[in-house]
Amino acid sequence: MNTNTVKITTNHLNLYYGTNHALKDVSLNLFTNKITAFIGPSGCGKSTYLKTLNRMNDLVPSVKIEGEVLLDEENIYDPRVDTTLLRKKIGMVFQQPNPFPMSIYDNVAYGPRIHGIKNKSELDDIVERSLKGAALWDEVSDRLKKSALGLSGGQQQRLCIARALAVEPEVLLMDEPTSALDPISTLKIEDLMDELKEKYTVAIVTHNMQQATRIADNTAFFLVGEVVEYAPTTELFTAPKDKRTEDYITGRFG
Amino acid sequence: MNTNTVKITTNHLNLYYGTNHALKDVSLNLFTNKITAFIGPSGCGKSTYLKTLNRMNDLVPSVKIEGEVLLDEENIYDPRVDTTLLRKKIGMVFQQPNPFPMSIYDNVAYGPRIHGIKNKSELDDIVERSLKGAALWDEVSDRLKKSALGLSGGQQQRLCIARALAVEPEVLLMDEPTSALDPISTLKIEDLMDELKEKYTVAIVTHNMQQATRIADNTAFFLVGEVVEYAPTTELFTAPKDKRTEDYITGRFG
Amino acid sequence: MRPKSYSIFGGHGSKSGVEHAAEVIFTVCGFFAVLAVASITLYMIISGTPALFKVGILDILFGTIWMPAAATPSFGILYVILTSIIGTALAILIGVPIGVMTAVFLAEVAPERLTNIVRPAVELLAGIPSVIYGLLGILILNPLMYKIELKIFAGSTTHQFTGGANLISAVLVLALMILPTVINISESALRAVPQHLRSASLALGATKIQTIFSAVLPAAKSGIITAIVLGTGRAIGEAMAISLVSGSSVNMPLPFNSVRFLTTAIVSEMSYSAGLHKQVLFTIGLVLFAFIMLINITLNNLLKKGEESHDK
Amino acid sequence: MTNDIVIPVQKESAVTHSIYNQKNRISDSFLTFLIYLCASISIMVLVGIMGYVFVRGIPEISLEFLTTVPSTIKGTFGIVGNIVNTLYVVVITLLIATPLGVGAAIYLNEYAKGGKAVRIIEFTTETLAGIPSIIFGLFGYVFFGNTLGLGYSILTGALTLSIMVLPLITRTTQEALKTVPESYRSGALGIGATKWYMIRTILLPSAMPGIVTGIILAIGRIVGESAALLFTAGSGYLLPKDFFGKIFESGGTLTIQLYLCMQKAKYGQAFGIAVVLLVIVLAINGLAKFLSHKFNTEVKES
Amino acid sequence: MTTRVNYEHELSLLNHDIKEMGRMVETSIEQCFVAFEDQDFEKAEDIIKGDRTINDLERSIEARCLSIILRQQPVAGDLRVVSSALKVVTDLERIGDHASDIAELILRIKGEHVYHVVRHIPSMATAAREMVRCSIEAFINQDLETAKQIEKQDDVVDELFDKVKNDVVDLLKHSNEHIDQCIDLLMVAKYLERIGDHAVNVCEWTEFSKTGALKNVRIL
Amino acid sequence: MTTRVNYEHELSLLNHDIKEMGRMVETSIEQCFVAFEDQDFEKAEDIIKGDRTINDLERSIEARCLSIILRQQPVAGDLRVVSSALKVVTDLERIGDHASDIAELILRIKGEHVYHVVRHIPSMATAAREMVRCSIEAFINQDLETAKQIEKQDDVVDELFDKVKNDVVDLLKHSNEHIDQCIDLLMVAKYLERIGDHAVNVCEWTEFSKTGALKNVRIL
Amino acid sequence: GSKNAETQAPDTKTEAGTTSGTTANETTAKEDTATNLKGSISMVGSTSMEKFATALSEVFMEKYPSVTVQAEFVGSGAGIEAVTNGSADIGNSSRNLKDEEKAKGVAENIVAIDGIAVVSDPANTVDNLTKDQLINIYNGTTTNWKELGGADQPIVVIGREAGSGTRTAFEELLKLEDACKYSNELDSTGAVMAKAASTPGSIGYVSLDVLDDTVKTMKLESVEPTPENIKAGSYFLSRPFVMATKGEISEQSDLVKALFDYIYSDEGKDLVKAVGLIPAN
Ligand SMILES: Nc1ncnc2c1ncn2[C@@H]1O[C@H](COP(=O)(O)OP(=O)(O)OP(=O)(O)O)[C@@H](O)[C@H]1O
Ligand SMILES: Nc1ncnc2c1ncn2[C@@H]1O[C@H](COP(=O)(O)OP(=O)(O)OP(=O)(O)O)[C@@H](O)[C@H]1O
Ligand SMILES: [Mg+2]
Ligand SMILES: [Mg+2]
Ligand SMILES: O=P([O-])([O-])[O-]
Repeated sequence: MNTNTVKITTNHLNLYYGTNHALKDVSLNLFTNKITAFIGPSGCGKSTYLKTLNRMNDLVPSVKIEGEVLLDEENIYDPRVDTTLLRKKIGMVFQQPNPFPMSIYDNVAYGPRIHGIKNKSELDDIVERSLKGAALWDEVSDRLKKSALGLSGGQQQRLCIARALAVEPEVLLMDEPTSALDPISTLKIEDLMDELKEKYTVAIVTHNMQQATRIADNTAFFLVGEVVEYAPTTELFTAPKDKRTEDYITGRFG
Repeated sequence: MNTNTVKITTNHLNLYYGTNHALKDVSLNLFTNKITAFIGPSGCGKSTYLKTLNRMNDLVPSVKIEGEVLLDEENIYDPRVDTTLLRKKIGMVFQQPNPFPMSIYDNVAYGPRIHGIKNKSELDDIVERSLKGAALWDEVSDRLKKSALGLSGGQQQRLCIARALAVEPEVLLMDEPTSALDPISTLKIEDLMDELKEKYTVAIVTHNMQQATRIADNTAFFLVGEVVEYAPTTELFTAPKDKRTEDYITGRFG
Repeated sequence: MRPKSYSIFGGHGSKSGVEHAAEVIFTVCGFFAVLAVASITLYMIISGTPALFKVGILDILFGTIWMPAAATPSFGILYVILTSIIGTALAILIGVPIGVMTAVFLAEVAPERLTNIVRPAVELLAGIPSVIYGLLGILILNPLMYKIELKIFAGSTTHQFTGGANLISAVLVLALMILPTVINISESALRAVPQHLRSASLALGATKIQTIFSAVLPAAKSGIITAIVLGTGRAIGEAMAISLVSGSSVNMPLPFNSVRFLTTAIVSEMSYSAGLHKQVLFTIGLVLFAFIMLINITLNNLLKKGEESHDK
Repeated sequence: MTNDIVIPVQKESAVTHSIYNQKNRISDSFLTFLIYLCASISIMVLVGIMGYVFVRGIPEISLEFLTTVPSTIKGTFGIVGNIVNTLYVVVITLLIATPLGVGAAIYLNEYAKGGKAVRIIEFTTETLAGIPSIIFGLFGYVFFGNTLGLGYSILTGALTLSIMVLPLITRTTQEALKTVPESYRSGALGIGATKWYMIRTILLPSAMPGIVTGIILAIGRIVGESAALLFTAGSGYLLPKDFFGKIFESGGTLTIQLYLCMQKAKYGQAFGIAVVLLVIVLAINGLAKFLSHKFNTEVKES
Repeated sequence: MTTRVNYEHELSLLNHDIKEMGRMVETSIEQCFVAFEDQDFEKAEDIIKGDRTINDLERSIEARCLSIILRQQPVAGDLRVVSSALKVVTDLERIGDHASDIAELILRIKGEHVYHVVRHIPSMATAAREMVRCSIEAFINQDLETAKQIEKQDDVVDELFDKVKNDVVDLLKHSNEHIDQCIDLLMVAKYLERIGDHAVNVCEWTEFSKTGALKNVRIL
Repeated sequence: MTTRVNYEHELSLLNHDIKEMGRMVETSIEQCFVAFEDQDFEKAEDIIKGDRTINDLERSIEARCLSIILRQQPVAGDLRVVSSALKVVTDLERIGDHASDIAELILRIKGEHVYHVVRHIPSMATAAREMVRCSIEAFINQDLETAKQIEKQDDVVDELFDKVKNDVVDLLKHSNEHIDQCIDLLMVAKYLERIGDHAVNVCEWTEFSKTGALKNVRIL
Repeated sequence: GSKNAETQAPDTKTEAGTTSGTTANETTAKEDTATNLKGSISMVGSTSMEKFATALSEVFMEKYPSVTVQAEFVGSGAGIEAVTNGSADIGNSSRNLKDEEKAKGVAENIVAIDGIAVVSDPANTVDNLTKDQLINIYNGTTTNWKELGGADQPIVVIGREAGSGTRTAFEELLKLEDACKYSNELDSTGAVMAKAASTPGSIGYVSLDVLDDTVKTMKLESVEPTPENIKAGSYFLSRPFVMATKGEISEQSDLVKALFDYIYSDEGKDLVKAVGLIPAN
């Protein structure tokens, strides 16, 4: 396992959507400054797992969660937890680039403003820093006041990453962040993720196995709600221990 | 060049959308029973080129076309050409699976009905044959009267292929036919295309270069409306002659 | 090469007769709306302009005295115009915030079960004839207003008592009447805001309320503006409901004055008028028409601009 | 979830920014209050209106009320004539406006090649939608009533209303056509269908829910209309003696009769009619829901 | 379960080609000594010609491997199979080369009987041929056990080489007559020893193909 | 122009490693003869130890190549570079082996002066070393011209080997004293000849890396 | 119009306003035509005449089942215009025709006399007004009932809209043209009734025939507005009900002629009385 210190631990996590047992006894560690990839066939619970990490699943009415998720050793499902703070610490980027229909600047400043930063020059600073962090500054610095919807798909996705960075998270969750993008934009985002892991702990769901091999330090393979195998990426993709993993990654499994 | 007899020839084709010169002096041959792939960055004119082959571009108001396109040595832009007959000969499958909101059966029978086939048992025959040709018969034979929209993405795409086959085309044009599909369905369709080329001449636009290497006999690389290079696929992907081709296929070019 | 089964050269090589007929028929249908608007405009101008010149543009538009049937008639409609503007504006000012907030409630806050009960009710109310609102205005609002009027103006000698038929009543009826429209359209605009924007906002650590006001409402802006446009249209164009509750006297649009709107001016006198009086009523129609066009065009432009700035 | 794990309290200070720190935001509470306030105002008012109308209206409704026409001599009152008139107006209006509106939508969406023509048509359609009904009333009165000499008649009213509901049908149909994925068109044309065949077999069936919605909205508008009808269709309340002849005679719809009752201060009768109207609108809404649901499931299941 | 018809087909073709190449190499070695013993110089010439086919097959297997890598992006087991095939053919080709080299030498030694003096060459030849056969089989079947045994067998071949060398030294000590032939024989022995080494390499690639590790060092 | 920072970085590391391996191999050969001439047996031991490092480097380059194939799906030039690297390291490693073999023999021949009798070994050593150096350089720089020349140079080495063999035969004819040493020397020459062959292979891979063809046969 | 008069009705010599009796000749003619007359008559106009007009059409249609009488109540002005431009057969007007209207060839057929009643809300304690008091109320001089001996309550002055026959007659009779200060200008008789009934302190004027006990009817100069008093001339607010035709009655279609015949018959006069009006002449 490509380890470091543990950032997030899930212990015996079970999740039910009504009667649908969507996550089955998932125990995993995410490591600081590593990229962890989640792969698996459609509907196997990858997104669900990702969402349990910043409690976005709270919004689903029928959901029931058992087990614990520790962030820096604090249980995020403790009733005392302020989900606002939690989500500030654990940012999320989605499959479809989803910038708000506002200017580029306002998109990035959205988070900081929510968290009470009003000062103009401070905001300017954050916006610039975040856009640079998302490798987008050079492309948009001269049109910060233009609508974010005018950006290309790849730029929009990087904007969403910048927006997540602006609240200074510690963990970045990404649910298939490049599946809506063309190959060139995808490569750009992959390069970016590699840079991001210097500062953040990154978890990414991807359908593109090559992508997992390219960027992830560790990879977990999910199958109908279970973690079949969790190993350093190279190991998982070269010498998987489980037959099902091998079948899946070699495309022999549907 | 992986050749055979020439099925479609384009000679010095130029196409303008208003003042936008979208295809620049494109001269290519498509060969019978071969798969020809078109690759190139977004907006380079791949789809436009494909659409000139069955005159789907006629529907765009501002379009102007120069040069000739020969199908079996007949110029398809001749004023005497019946586009209905032309499109019967040159079928098309699109990026997004687009089954009509009718039953599976009606979807496949749509084309034959247009072309005047009313006889029930004849239609039954065609539907079965086409669905088999698209490797879908086994999966849907017991629910032909169910809505086509209930099928999975991959099945829908194969249905669209069956629908195209039902009019007994000679050429099959496919515009990014797997870009909306998951990896498993994609592999199925690729296998299918390999079978199809036994009977049809196939042209495919794809963003996925691995896909081109997997299935195409010849590949053409487009750049801003021009054909930069047209060569047997393996050659193009291993020893491209043009620096721009190499930059593009190695992902060094955006 | 396999033998050529058939050539692509068709017998005719051009479209069939049915194709042509279909195209022609649809084109004619398409231009029917143009024809209708053109003829309405034409009729309004033909019927409305003569009086404008006979009486004098300034005298009509800026005159304050409306005595169309007098021996020396006077056709000033300034108060009527002002009433329409102020009345509509007030109705919008009251109705829109309440309506939008209600829409927010229904789309974002309310439990689904409550929404499922309330939304059909709102839809129903959007569909009921406006005269019913007028009916309620007369029966409930006017007596109430009169009580207030009596209190406020007790002992006043200058105030003409209206029996509650005043600007406020009209404004309230209008505000109430546009409520369902505003709620309906705003709600669907809010529902049309893609879920992922909410997720995005929540994932940045925004609370639900912050999400609604900082992300969802701005994203639904154009829909809400449409709601306002349609609401404004309905308010300014409404005639029957308020003709009975506003008192229908031509007066300065002060809260407790009995007032006449552009629409009510036409409705109430059209039947009885003759000659120049009638022509002036058409002029009022023309003014109303111009108003509507102006509002439509400016709001449309505003909307389009907003959209464009997002598109590119 | 398992909360049996006791998290030591001192940890909160140990970790720089602990996530255990729930707090309430005042602005949030205020805005929540505002939302609830506005919602309760409108819900109460709206529910109040309906309740009031029903409470006052239902006692008015009787067999006589529903099956007779008013008689001054007998001093009785009934609305059957108005119901029949309403039907006449609705049917005739739809017969005129639906083909025109749907045709216009098809032209705009499928034939028009962009550019000025479309912009003009769309602009005029929007304008038409924004014109207040009183203006339609004036226009119908002058043009159909006087210029064409149709006088106060159901036909005048229906023609006027046809223009009025035209944008509604055009727009909803157009929206429905727009939502028909482009891929259906290219799919059909791509296998050699002609345009008209494609419209007939793919577009119209797919757009049917939208068209039906448009028609139902139009019915709602017609049923509720008063200003545009007062000067055009008139206020006749007699039952037709001659099926086609009635078209040229005046006929007041329910809403017109309601307005007239209001004017005459016959509030009881007015509320009775209001209840009937509410029921009709309710039925129309229900029908719309049912049909669009049916179409939707049909499209999905078929 | 998807089939990936094409992919499976290409993989099986690859397997088949390697088997074929192995078979050819093995035959070459065998024929070498048959030719020598029977003094069948035509057969020796055939072997030399056969090496060209083996070389061609090497190229075609390499081409197939690269094509699979290019087209199919193999991972896990598939990637190991393909990449070990890419490497193993070098060894097989080299074995083929050595067989051909031996054949050439045999042509030179033709008619001479020194061979009978150097006693250990036949057993060395048999051992080497056996190693090749087994190693290819082990590779195809990913049979680690066999592979391990073969590695041990190499020591036997090495020992035999030393013996041959001693034989030759002895021979030279006693006569100056057959110096050329002796040296050639020594070379034959050297080639056989190298063939053994290459067979060991094949076994190493078997380990890699199965486990992703070479001599217990993880490579993939 | 996208950078694909990571990918470029990995490719450059690969290049660097190959260069390094080439340098080490070259040094090995050079040191062999320095050790021999200076009779510096420690140096010879070092060379034998150094071979282990070279072997390790081979493994690490192979691992890097496979990792690039696995992660980056190289095509065109990149794929050729990676796959030729995968192949070329085998030759480099073998050259290293041979150098180490030579060093071992040198340890055995230690103190003897037969070496001076066999006149052509030094020039052979120089030629072989030069071939290795140039071929690696050509490979790194994808310099087809140089590669072609080296292939010609191999003939020189082969000729020299024949001369060495004749020298040895002559020597043996004249005395029975130094049979062992002679045979060892012959082996040294054989190794040098093989080193030349491997250098030629490196050149062939240079051709492939540049053009995708091996001896004008298109492989990729 | 009366398009479907199939048979030529026998000539009637009756002139509008000249004959009041029914001749034997006419009776037979009517019986004759009763079975044959077919078609429709359209009348448009005064809202004050609604009660009379609907009653008339009801009775007439009962008598001639194949005839339809349609009546629109949109106001006197619109009625006169409709008859002028031919879109109606009869224009109802609750005032005398103006000279310029007559000049366009419209004949003024007075069918009944109506009184204008002044009404107030039922709770009003004032029940009698003098002509001057009435004038002062309407020109805005008097604004509170207490000045007239009633409760301390502001007067809500309700009137009709400009162009109304009732308003024209009322203002003419009181010489109040252009001098009224209305706080409500409502567009129908019924609306005035309703408003007056529901607004404390209101005052309004309506046609005599619509009076009921939802409102308080004012005596003017201590005279009650009854048909008798109007006939006697002691109640000063009265005006004619006119059914205008384009051209004289003799020029009209048989249907219209039959209608006027009926109005001027005894039966018709009884009807006029029954709806609370005074037969013309
Ligand atoms: N909001 C929800 N309510 C009910 N069931 C849900 C919900 N979201 C997901 N599920 C179910 O939970 C299971 C896991 O879903 P999840 O979205 O996590 O899969 P996934 O691995 O992300 O798939 P994909 O690759 O298609 O995104 C599925 O069976 C799905 O149907
Ligand atoms: N209907 C159209 N009208 C005007 N311009 C068009 C139209 N369709 C395409 N274009 C323009 O023609 C050029 C080529 O477009 P085309 O769709 O053929 O690109 P493509 O290679 O298929 O790209 P993609 O990979 O994004 O599908 C682009 O510049 C595009 O903007
Ligand atoms: Mg998912
Ligand atoms: Mg395209
Ligand atoms: O309706 P009027 O009788 O007042 O004209």
